[in-house]
Amino acid sequence: MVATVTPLRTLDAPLADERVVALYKHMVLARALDERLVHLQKEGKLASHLSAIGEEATIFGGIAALREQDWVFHYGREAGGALFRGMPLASYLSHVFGSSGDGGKGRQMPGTFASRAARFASASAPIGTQITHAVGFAWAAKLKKDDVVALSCFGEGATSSGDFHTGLNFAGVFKAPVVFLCRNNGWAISVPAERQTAASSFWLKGIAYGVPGVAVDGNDLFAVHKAVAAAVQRAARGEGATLIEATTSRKTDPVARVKEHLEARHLWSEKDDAEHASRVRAELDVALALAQSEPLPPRESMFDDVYRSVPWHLHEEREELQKCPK
Amino acid sequence: MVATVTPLRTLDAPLADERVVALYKHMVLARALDERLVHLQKEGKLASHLSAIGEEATIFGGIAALREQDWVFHYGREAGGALFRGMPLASYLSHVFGSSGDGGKGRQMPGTFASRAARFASASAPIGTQITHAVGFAWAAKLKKDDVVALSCFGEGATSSGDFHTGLNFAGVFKAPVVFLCRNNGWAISVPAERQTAASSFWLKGIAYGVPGVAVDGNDLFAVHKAVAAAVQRAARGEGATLIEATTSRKTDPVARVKEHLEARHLWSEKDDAEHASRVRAELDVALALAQSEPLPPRESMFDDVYRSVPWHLHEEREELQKCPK
Amino acid sequence: MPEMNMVGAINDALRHEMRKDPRVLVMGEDVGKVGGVFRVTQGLFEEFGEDRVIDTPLSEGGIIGTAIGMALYGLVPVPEIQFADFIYPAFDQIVSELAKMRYRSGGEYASKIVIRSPVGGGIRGGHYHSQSPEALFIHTAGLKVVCPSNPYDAKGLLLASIRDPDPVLFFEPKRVYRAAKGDVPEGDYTVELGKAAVTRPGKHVTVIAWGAMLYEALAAADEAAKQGVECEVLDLRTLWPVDIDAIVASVKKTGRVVVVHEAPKTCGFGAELVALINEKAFVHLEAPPIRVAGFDTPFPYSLEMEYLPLAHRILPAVLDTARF
Amino acid sequence: MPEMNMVGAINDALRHEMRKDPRVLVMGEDVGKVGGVFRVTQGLFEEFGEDRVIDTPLSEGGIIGTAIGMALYGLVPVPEIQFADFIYPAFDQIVSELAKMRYRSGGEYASKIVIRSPVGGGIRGGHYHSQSPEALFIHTAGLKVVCPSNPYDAKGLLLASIRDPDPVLFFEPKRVYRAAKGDVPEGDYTVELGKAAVTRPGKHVTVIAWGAMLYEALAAADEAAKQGVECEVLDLRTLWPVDIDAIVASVKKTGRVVVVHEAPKTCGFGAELVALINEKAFVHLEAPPIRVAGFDTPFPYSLEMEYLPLAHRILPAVLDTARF
Ligand SMILES: Cc1ncc(C[n+]2csc(CCOP(=O)(O)OP(=O)(O)O)c2C)c(N)n1
Ligand SMILES: Cc1ncc(C[n+]2csc(CCOP(=O)(O)OP(=O)(O)O)c2C)c(N)n1
Ligand SMILES: [Mg+2]
Ligand SMILES: [Mg+2]
Repeated sequence: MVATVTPLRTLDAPLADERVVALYKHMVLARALDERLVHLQKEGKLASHLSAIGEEATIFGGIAALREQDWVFHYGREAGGALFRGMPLASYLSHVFGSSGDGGKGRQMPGTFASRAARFASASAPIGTQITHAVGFAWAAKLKKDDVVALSCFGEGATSSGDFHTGLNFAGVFKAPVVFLCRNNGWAISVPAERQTAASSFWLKGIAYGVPGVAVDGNDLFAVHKAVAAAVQRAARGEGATLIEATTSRKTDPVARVKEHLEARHLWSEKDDAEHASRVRAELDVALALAQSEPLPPRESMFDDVYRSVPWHLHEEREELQKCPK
Repeated sequence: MVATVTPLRTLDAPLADERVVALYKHMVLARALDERLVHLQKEGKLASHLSAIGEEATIFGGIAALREQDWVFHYGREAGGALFRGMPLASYLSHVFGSSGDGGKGRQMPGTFASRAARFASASAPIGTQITHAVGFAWAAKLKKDDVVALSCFGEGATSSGDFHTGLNFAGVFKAPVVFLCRNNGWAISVPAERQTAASSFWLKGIAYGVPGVAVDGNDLFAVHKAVAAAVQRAARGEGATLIEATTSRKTDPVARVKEHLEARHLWSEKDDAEHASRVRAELDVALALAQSEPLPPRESMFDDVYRSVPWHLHEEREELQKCPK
Repeated sequence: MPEMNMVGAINDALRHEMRKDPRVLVMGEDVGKVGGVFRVTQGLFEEFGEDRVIDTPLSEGGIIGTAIGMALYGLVPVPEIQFADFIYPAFDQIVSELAKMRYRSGGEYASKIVIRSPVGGGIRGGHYHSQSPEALFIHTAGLKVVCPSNPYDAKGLLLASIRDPDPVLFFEPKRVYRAAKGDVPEGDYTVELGKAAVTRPGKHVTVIAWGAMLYEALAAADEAAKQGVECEVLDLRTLWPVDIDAIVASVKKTGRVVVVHEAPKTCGFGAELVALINEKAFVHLEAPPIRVAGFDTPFPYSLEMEYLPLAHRILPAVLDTARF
Repeated sequence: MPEMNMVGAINDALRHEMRKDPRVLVMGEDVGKVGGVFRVTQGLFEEFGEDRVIDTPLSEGGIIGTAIGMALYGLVPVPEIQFADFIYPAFDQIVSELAKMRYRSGGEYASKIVIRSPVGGGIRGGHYHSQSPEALFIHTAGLKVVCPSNPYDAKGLLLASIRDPDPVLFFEPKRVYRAAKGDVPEGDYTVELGKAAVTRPGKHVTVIAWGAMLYEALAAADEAAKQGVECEVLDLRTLWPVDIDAIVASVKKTGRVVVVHEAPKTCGFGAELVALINEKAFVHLEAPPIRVAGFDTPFPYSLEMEYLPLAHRILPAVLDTARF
C-alpha cells in the first residue's frame, strides 16, 4: 500500500469538451441556485440552506467521474451534482421548501434529500453516518458481483467521526469498491481543520486502513475528476477503496476557472455566458415561484412510512390528530 | 511526524538488576495466578477469567516503565501489573470472586477491577472505552500542569473501535501526555488481526493522528520497557502521545525469557526459582482459600453508589427487596 | 418434530432462510468459523461460505452501518451483536439511520435488517453481559422489537422478522438459550409479529412477561394458584408494536395486572404497558397495575439473583394485586 | 435584578461557576471563539482562555469520553453537545461509562460531568435538530436529568447541577432559548435538584410538563379555565429523580392527570409518570392519566407544529380528563 499524490493541476484530463460544457452549465446553475437560496434564507423564507458556493469543482469533478451505475452517498451540499445526474430541479426545490412535491414528503431539513433518479442515497444531518452506508452498499455490490462503485462524500470535519474510522476500516478489510471524497474546506462551522487532526493532511489517514490516499486541488474540476475517475476504475477492477482529499480555497473561483478554460479553448464565449445566465435565471424564477406556492404535505401523511404499513398505535395517533382543530 | 521502529531486542535496557528480579518474581506470580484461575474457571468455580498467559512481557514491560505518579487505564488482563504497583493480592482475589472484600463490591465481572492504590482506573467490559478516558485524564493533568502520564492498554481488536480513533485523534490534537500500548496477540476471540485492519501493522495507525508509532517484540520485557519508557519521557517533556504496538507470540515464553536473562547474568538460579515457585504456591493457596470463603456483599448494598446518596426510588426498591424472602 | 433448544431453533431458522433467500446473510464478531460465542451461527460458515457468514472487525457501529448500506443495495443482513450490552456503539446508526430511513426518504428507500442479540441476566455476566435494552428501541419510532421465550417461537418469529419489511431488533434471552427446549417443526413456518400468546389462562391477575422472565412468571403463577389466585400469563413475544388487543382482553377479564421485566424499572417497557392499560382499560382496573422489574441500578455481578425479578419477587406482587 | 433570556442565564451560570471554581471547564464543538451555535458560551473563551473553553474535534464520543477522563482526574467538565440529536455517538460513553463509574468501582471513582444540550422542536430543524431524548437517560441508572423552563431556574439548576456529585444531563429547551425571559439574580443561588414547581395552582386537573411545553400547558390551562376547568400545572424542572411528592400531592387533590412531552409517546417519560401515579395514588384517580406527547414518528420538518403537543392538543385532553 502506497499513498500517492497526484499533480495538483491536470489540464489534459480525459473529459470530452461537450461534457465540460455541460458540467460548466450545471456549475453555473448550482451557483445561481445557491445564491438564490442563501438570499431566501436571509429573508427568513427558508429555514436553512447548506450552500456549496466555492466547492463546485470538487462536487462536480467527483460526480462527473462516476458511471451511470454508480451511486452517491452525500451529506447535504451536493444538490448540484444530483441535478446533473438527473434529479429534477422541481423535486429538489420541493424538498427545499418541504412541500407536498418533495419525494421525502417534507420530513427533513433542506439539503438532506434523497433521489433514486440520480442514484443519490438518503442523506441525514448527523455528520459521518453515510460513510459506513456507502461502504456497505459497495460491499454488497461486490458480493453480488455487480460492477457498481459508491462515492462517499464528506467534509474534513467528518474525519473525526467514528463512522469515518469504521467506514475506512471495513472498506480496507473487505476491499469494498468505494471512493471516499473528503472535501477539506478548512472549517467545520467555526472549528479549523487543524483542530480536527494533528496529522499534516487528511489523505494520509488512509494509511491507517490500507487504503491509498490522494491529495488534489479541490478548486480544480479536472484534477478532482481525474483523481476520482482513477479511484472509480481502481474500485471497479476489484482493488478496493481510495481516500481522496480535495482541498478547496477561497482564493480562486472554481466556476470561473472552468469558464476560463472553456473560453481559452474557444468552447464558450461571454455571449454564451450571458445567455446561459439569463436562461438559468428564468428557469429559477419559475421553479422557485412554483415550489414556494406548493402546499405543505397533508398532516395525515405524518404517520406514513414509519413502517411499511401503519400499525395500530399510529392509526390511533392519526385519528387523534384528525380530531384536533387545524 | 515520523514513525519509528525500535530494534526488536534490547538487552541493554536501563532496568536495574534488582528491578528485573522483582519484575520476574511478579511475572511468575501472575502466571501462577492465571493458571489457578483458569483451572477454577474450568471447574465452574469462577464465572470467567481474562488470562494474560503469554502476554506478561508486554504487561510488565509497560508497567515497569511508569513512574509512581503515572496512571494505568487497563481493560482486564493487567492484574499482574496492578499487583506489582501495589494492589493487594487479597483485594484482587476478592474482586475475582465478587465477594464482600472487593473494592468494587462484587459488581463487575472478574478482570474489570479498579485500584486507586495501584493507580489503576476502573475497567469495564466494552472494548475500547478506556482509551478516551486515558486521553482525557492525561490531558487534564497537562491542563493542571502536573507531571503525570497515562498508560492506555488495549488489544489489537480495540483498534477497530470508535474510541481508539477518537482517543488517538484527541491525543494528537491536544498533545495529551498519554502512551497507547496496543497488545497485538493476533486474535480478538476468534477473529484474526488481518480481519481488524488491511494496514500492514497497527503501529502505523498513529500516522493518521500525528502520533508517532513504534513496533516492539511484545514477548521481550526489555524491548517493551524501553519503548514505553521513551514514550513516557516524551509525553512528560510535553511532546505528546505515542502509539506502541507490542506483538506477542506463542513461540517463546516471555517469562522464561526473563529467567534465562537473569540466569545468564547469575542473578537467579534454579534453586531461587524453585523456592520462589513454592512461596507463590503457598501464598496463592492461602489467598485463594480466604477469598473463596468470603461472603458475598450484603444484598442491601446493591443500592449504594448508583448516586452518591440514595434517592427516594432506590430507598423504596431497597425496602421492596428487604421484604422479599432470601 | 425434533426437539431443540433456543440456540438450535435460531440456527435452524437462519439456515432455512439462507437456503431459501440468497439475499440473507449473517455478519458480526465471531459469527464465522467459531459459530458465535453462544454457537448460534454454528455450521453456517461451512455451508454458506465467507461471503454470507462474515466475521467483521470489532466495531458494532461498523456492523450496523455497513449492514444498512447492504440493505439499501437489496441484501437482507442479519447482523449479530455479541451481547446487547455492546449495542451502544451502534446506537447512532440504529436510531438515527436505520429507524428513520424509510420515513425520511418518504418511502423511497428502506433499510431492512434484523439485528440479533442475546439479552438478559442470570449467566454471571455482570454489568456488561446482562442488560435488556428493549425500552430504548421501543421508544424509537420505526423499529420493531421481538423477544421469544421458547424454541418454537424463536424460529417462527425469526423467520417472520427476516421477511417483515421493517427493521427488527430480535432479542434472544440468553439465560434460556439452552434451558428452554421444545418441539420445533422442520422447514417453513412463521409466528406472526405483533401477536402475544396466552401461555397460561387464568381469571384473577394478568401477568405480562416475555423472554426468560416468562418462566419466572409461570413459576410464580403455580405458587399463586396454590393460594387460590389464578394468573393469566401473557407472553408478549413481539414487544413492539405490542398486541394491545390481547392485553386489553385479559385485563378486562382480571382487572389486575403485574408486568415483569429484567430491565430497570424506571422508564422500562413496563411503564408503557401500564400507561397503555390506563388509556385502554381504566374502568376495568380493580387494582393499580404494578411492575416487578430489574432495580434501578447497573446490573450487578454477585447479586444478580437478587437483582432479577424472579418468581420469589413476582409472587408477592401477584398476591398483593389479587388482594388489593 | 437584570432581565435575561435563557441563553443569558445559562451563560451567566457558566461564567459565575468558572470564576468561582477553577476545576470547571467548557468543551464541545464551536463553544470557543464563536460562543456556540446558540451563543450560550459567548464571551467565555475571551475571559477564560482556550484551556477552559475548548473547541474539540467533531466527535461527540470523544467529547464525552475525554470529559469522563478529565473528571477522573478531578476537573469538572461541562461539555456541550451541539444538539441533543447528536448525543448518540456518545451514547456508549454515557450509558456504559459515565453512568456506571461510581457503581462499578464501589465508590472508589466517580466521574462528575454536566452534559449541556439543547432539546426540542419548533425551530424548523426536522429529524435531527428537534429531538428530546430524556427517556433514554432516565432509563439509565446513575444519571440525573434536568430541564429548566425559564431563565431563573436555568441558572439556579445549572449551578446546582455543576455542584451536584453525580453526572447530570442538562437539557435546554431551545425553542424558548430567547423567548423565555425573566428576572435573574446576579451572583450565587441554586435551585435544588429534585424539586418541581407548581407554576399554576388549580383543583380539577393536574398537568405535568417541563421545558418549552410548560408554556403550552399554561396556555391550555388558561383556555380550560374559561370553560370552568382549573388546572394545576407542575413544572418538573428535574426529570430524574423526579419530585414524586409534588406529583402525588397534586394528584391527591385533583384525581386527574395529563402529562405533556415532546418526545414520542411510546416509552417516553410520560409512561413512567403514569405508572408511578398508578403505584402511588391509584385510589385517588378519578380518570385515567393521559399523555399528550410527540407522535410515534421521527420528528418531521414541515409538519412540526402538527407534531408537537401544543396547547390546541393539550386542551381537549384536559377537558376530556376533567369530564371523564
Ligand atoms: C454528529 C454531528 N455533530 C454535530 C453536528 C453539527 N454540525 C453540522 S455541520 C458541522 C460541521 C461539518 O464540517 P465538515 O464535516 O468539515 O463539513 P462542511 O460543513 O465544512 O462541508 C457540524 C459540527 C452534526 N450535524 N452532526
Ligand atoms: C464493544 C464490545 N464488543 C464486543 C465485545 C466482546 N469481546 C470481548 S473480548 C473481545 C475481543 C478483544 O480482542 P482484543 O482487543 O484483541 O483483546 P484480547 O482479548 O486479544 O486481549 C470481544 C469481541 C466487547 N467486550 N465489547
Ligand atoms: Mg469543512
Ligand atoms: Mg487480541
